[in-house]
Amino acid sequence: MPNPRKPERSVVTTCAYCGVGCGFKAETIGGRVVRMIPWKEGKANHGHSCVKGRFAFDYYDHPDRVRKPMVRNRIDEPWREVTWDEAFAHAAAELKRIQATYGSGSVGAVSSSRCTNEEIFLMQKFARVGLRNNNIDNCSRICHSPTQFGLSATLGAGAASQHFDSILQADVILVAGANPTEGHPVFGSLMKRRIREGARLLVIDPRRTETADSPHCRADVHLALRPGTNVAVLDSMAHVIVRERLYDEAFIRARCHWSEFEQWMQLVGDARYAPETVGPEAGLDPEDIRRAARIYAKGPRSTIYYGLGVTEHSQGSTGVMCLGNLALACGMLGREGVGVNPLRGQGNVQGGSCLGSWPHMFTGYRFVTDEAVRKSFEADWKIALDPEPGLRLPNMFDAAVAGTFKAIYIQGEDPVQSDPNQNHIVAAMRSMECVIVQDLYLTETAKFAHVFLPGSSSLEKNGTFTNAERRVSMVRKVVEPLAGLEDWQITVRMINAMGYPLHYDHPSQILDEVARLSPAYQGMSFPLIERLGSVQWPCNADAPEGTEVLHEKQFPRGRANFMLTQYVPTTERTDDRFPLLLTTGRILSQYNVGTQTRRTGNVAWYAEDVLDLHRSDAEARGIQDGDQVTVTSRYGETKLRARISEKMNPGVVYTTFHFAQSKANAVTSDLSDWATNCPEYKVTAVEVAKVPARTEAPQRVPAEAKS
Amino acid sequence: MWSELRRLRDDVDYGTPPRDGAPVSLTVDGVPVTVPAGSSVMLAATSCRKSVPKLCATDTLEAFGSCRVCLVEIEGRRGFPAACTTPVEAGMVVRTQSPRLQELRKGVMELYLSDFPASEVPGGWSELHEVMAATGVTTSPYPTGQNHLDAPVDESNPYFLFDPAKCIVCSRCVRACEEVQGTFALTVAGRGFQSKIVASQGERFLDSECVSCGACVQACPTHSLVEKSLFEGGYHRAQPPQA
Amino acid sequence: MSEPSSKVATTVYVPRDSTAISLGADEVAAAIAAEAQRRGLGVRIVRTSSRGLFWLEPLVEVAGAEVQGAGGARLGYGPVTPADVPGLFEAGFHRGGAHALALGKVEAIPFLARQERLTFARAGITDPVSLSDYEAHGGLRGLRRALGMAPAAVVEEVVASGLRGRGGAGFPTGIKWRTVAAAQAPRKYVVVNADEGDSGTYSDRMVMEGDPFVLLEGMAIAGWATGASYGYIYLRSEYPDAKRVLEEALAVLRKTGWYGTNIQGSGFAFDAEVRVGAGAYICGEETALLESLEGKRGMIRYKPPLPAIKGLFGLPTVVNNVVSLASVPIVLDRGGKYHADYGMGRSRGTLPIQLAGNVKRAGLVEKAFGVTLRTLIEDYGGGTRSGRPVRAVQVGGPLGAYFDQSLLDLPLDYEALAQHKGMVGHGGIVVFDDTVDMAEQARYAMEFCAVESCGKCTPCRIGSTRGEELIRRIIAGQDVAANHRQLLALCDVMEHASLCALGGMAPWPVLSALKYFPGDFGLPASKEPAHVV
Amino acid sequence: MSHGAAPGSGAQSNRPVIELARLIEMANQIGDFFAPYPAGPREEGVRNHLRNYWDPRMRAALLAHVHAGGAGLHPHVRAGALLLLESGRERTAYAGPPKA
Repeated sequence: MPNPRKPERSVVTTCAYCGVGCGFKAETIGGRVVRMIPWKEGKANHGHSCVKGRFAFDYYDHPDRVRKPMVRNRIDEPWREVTWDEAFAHAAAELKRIQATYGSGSVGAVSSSRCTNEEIFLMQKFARVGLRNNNIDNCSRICHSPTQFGLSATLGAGAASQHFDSILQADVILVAGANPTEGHPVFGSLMKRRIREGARLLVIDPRRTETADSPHCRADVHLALRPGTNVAVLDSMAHVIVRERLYDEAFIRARCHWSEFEQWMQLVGDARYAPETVGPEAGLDPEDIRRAARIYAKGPRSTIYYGLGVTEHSQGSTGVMCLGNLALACGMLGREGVGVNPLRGQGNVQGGSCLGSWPHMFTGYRFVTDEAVRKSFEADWKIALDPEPGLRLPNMFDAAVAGTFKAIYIQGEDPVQSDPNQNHIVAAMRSMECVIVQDLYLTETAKFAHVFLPGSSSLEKNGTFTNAERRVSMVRKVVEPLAGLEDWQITVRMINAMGYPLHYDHPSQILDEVARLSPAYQGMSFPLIERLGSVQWPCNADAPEGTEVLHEKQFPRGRANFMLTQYVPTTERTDDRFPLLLTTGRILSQYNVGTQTRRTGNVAWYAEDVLDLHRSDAEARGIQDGDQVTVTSRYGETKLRARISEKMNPGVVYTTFHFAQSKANAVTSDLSDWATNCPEYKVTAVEVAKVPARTEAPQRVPAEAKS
Repeated sequence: MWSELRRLRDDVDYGTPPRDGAPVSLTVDGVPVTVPAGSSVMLAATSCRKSVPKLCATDTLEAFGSCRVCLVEIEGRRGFPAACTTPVEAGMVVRTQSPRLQELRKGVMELYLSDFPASEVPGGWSELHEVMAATGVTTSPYPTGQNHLDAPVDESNPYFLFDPAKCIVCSRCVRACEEVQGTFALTVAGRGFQSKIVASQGERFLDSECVSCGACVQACPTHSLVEKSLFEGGYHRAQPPQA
Repeated sequence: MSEPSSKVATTVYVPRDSTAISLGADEVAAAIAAEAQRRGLGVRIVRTSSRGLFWLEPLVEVAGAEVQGAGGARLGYGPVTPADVPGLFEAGFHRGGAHALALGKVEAIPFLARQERLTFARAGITDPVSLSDYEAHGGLRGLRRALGMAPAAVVEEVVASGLRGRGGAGFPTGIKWRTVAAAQAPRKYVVVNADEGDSGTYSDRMVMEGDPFVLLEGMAIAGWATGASYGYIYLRSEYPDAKRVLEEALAVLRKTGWYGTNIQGSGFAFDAEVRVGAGAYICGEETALLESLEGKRGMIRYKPPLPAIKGLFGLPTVVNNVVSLASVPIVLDRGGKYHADYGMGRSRGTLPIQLAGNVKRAGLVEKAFGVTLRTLIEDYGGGTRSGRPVRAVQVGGPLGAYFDQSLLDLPLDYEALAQHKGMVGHGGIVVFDDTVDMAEQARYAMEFCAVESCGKCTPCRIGSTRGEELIRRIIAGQDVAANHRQLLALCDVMEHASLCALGGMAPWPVLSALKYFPGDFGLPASKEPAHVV
Repeated sequence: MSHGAAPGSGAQSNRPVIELARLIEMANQIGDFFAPYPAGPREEGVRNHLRNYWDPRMRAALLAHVHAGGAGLHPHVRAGALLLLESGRERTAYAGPPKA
């Protein structure tokens, strides 16, 4: 083997994949990125990496990349390449026509957590100053919107209370509905380091994930609960804590409202939530629930990390509130090694929710219905703003099917593959008159698009990401954008095309605008990030260099609140037609809908979505390992290869949604979280049957539009 | 509170993890330096720009003490202790350069080069090449004997390859997989001269428990574990399955 | 001539030591029992440990009222084969009758009489697993006294005894105990290094097979003195008999309350178990031993931290050799000073020397430090077995230097031998006669290091293989001068850069062979390699 | 301040913004959460959620259904929706849960 070539240039930037936000050095030879090596001064990863960030980067100049804007009038026509100006003019004209015909609320926009903070801010500005409505949403709607709602309701801030390193001070680590070693690998390694040092581990997850059981990382208590029973189990742990008086009275009296705690104590103290009642319901040994509760309460420093396994339920927000209540009851907030921390899925999910890309909120979690806040934005933007909350993404699709929502500008998202109840989404897409998609490739959603704006990858632009520990890090341009414009420039031109004159020389000015308008971001700026390497918000006069741990002295509203978290079973029920429960998730080597990772060497590990099921469920249906099976629910059907896995419990099956052709989301239900409409990906009643070898079962999904 | 992670610098390799202890003062080559208790002599030396050659030591991993190129002399202590595994003590007087130390380092490097492909010495830019330059040793005086020069290259992983011929069995990769990543996929198999790095039970990297996090490639001081993308044409785009 | 079938009060002792067994002791014992029954004689047969006079094994001894001329002592007959048994009965050996194999009073045999057997006082005398036999010969007195003393006082007694590590390192045992006693930790351990990998050594084996209680008593004393509550005996896999006897003895001690949760009501809890190694010489080094005991690869750990502070499972651990611990009970029983009065310079007490190789009288010689090599080889050993002149002697195992005749007057003392790059080691002396090829022995030394190297550090992992290759070329006469120069440079790097004593001392036998026997390498006699310290 | 159509203006098509059954299901889910709260805060919780999180057309469609009898809606959801009409309850910046 000859000596390797030496890279010529090295640029420090941030990984665009998961919510850990690792610092990397992108190295190039001849202007092409040849390797990404972890940055030792990256405060989230300290020189570590995972397969996606470290190696799966060459999707950025994959032949599939679209490099020219394209337009077409009907989705069954071929694409027509046009200039940027023609594309913007066409898009703006269509949007104005549709607003004039169907009303200003008939159009909307969706930002992406794979884009930078600046780009997300511009997308919500596009809706508010371009479309003059609040129909703006972001993809954390379908993953961590319950976090924003649930944590704001209890603790007052919808973000992680700790920084990642804080886990090195934890004595007890509770991981609920998350598999850090697969979904947030570099943080997973930090967690495993702490567990090897002796911290105790509690895991709440229907599957025996690698986090729950792998060499040198084994859960002291693994509550492998039936999907959908999170709130019941968490309330049952609370039941043990209040009945055995394991709560931290001093903390509650000092930092919360005692009267609220008493009401909460009454609710969870009820026999309804005793482990002996909830155990059988959730398929758990009551003694395990007791043990888990005692270990968590005893601490002395217990920390909670949770993921989509908590949020993606019809009681997602309630589940998050349960975690907030537990931490408040046991005083596990405001110091190192404790806290309640969402493991945010995508690179900039936290950015997505901080920067006002919500139908009901401006940047910094402030309501659009708040007169004073709206006035501050109107003064800065010199334009009147819609005072009413807009449509959420699921509402937009429902409205489209109802014929009252006709156009959408989607940046870096692929709802046709990632959103649940795929048939419904396809129907919604078909009924719109102008779908504008800004992405790197022709995605599933692009099959229904009329305007395609070729986007830029994170290697081709400047900006910032906010990771799952509120850390804002720099994204630096390593190579020129392949299509000629950086994503933020495209959205600025879209806003101009809608008639609102807007200009920025550099994304740093956009961040300055965010700082100007949001108290939590006041001190944030590119120069500060350059100096410190990265900054955790809130960053303002009180915390000029950012904040590592939230809630040390005060909660945002002064005191925290206990919410009454009554368990309401999901209406998704198994019956003899659909006896099994399907839950969905992610795998290490593929990322989200796989748009990027499917176009890299990662397919070596995981080339197709497979259905994991327990041996007994397989044998009952004559299914062998590797057989093709149909997965049918009340909402749709798809075909997958079966894999017999010891990770599963009887009655529960699991798959991922990384590959378009597996259409996993054709099966998931349209049930969603009561507060945020976050879809209930994690619980769908299904039946699994072997595909008869002779005849291929006809796909009952309507024929695909030609791309 | 967590110096071993937070006080890592990108432009310098202290050789052993920074510690949190109380300050300890000593001198290295006559230069006074103060470092936290629990730090190694190697870290102290690097902190006052008197860095010692190293191969099995790097500051993201606990010290191992196997390569023996970092030997130093310490007043009042017999023999030649390894800088990486010797904790600092107040008032220590360390010398990192002397004819005797040069001789011993040269002896160790000659042994390494007796089992390293001579064709890879010119043009290389790995840490091993840097130590070759520091010790002035680029050839082996030993007549050709047992070696690993024809060991098969493992190209199973789509992103990096493992060329055992250039492996000096310093175990940085094994320790990175253990301490940094926590997967425990790599180990040393065999004993003595037959010691070699293997994945899982002597399987190809791709078939082993390796999760391809790249920590071992990052830790390898000889480019034995190295990104395929750094080779001309050696790395061809992976064909995605039909979308 | 057969006696009336009356009860005869004679006891016949036959060793159960594995050396004796390998020479037919079991068959001899069976033959005696059968012959006695055929003759209607109710002799009592007791299987004992070996005296350590191996050229006389199987050594049968008789004692009892009817044994003429013994005056209560034991008369020995050996080496006995099953075929000799009828003749022995004919000669009335069970009453001390004369016979070609008769040796007279065993204690009077010069090889045995001139020794100072403290640690091996009971060798060949007691039944290894009889606690009453052990107590009748001074056993458990040390532990009883220790349990009555404050732990710190017990430590100081051992310090006063001047006892040093008998495994090979020679580190003062008392100092090591002091460090462990001072360490604060939830648990502490006693680990016995019973790997005994040195060629030509068997003193550990004789203790474990012949007098297990003295080792277990020593471990309990160490536990009491340092605050350790559990012990592990890391036994080499090639000693299955020792494992059986040790586990039998452990069972006896647990049953009689000398091991367990409340030893003799003193409130002190101590127990132990045997763990078997896997055939790696390197696991005789204390840190590799601990790695192996923890289920990991036997690889050297760097120091500091010392095992006394961070040893087994990261907890404070006393790591001592079998003979070191077996010498503790007598120190507690008779006092540190009694032990220290033996020996010379800083080598206090006695050392069980093991004669092996081409020697006429192979066996265990427990002598106070200071006895010369020549006395051991010629007076005790009786020169070479082949009858040819002694040409070379390796002291201290495979990493010990080879001495020629000029150095045989050196006294057996840690410092004296170290002067000549020799070492006491575990007390093994291997004798070679004039047919030995010292160049081949030097090559073998490097090969041994290459085979047993743990593979961690470069000088030993690669150096040992290069060393063997260089010597092979020198022997074959290829570029002898150049390869010799490179060999000396290699020995220098191995000696001063290696991580442990295996790589560090493998050059000693090579350099000593080069120095004292240059001719064997085809090198001029006057070559004076400057390696003397 | 005259860039393009004024906010919220443009012809309002008369069709319901979202299918009524879906609105009822979502409203009842909100009601289920506030059910354990005592009367008063329970209704106020529903009202605040609708006010701050629902598009005005969705609120209007729900109110229209309430006025038409509100079939299928939990009683406290109907009561909560009606509170929307009392502008006095206007606490726009209200983000927290109902006070116990």
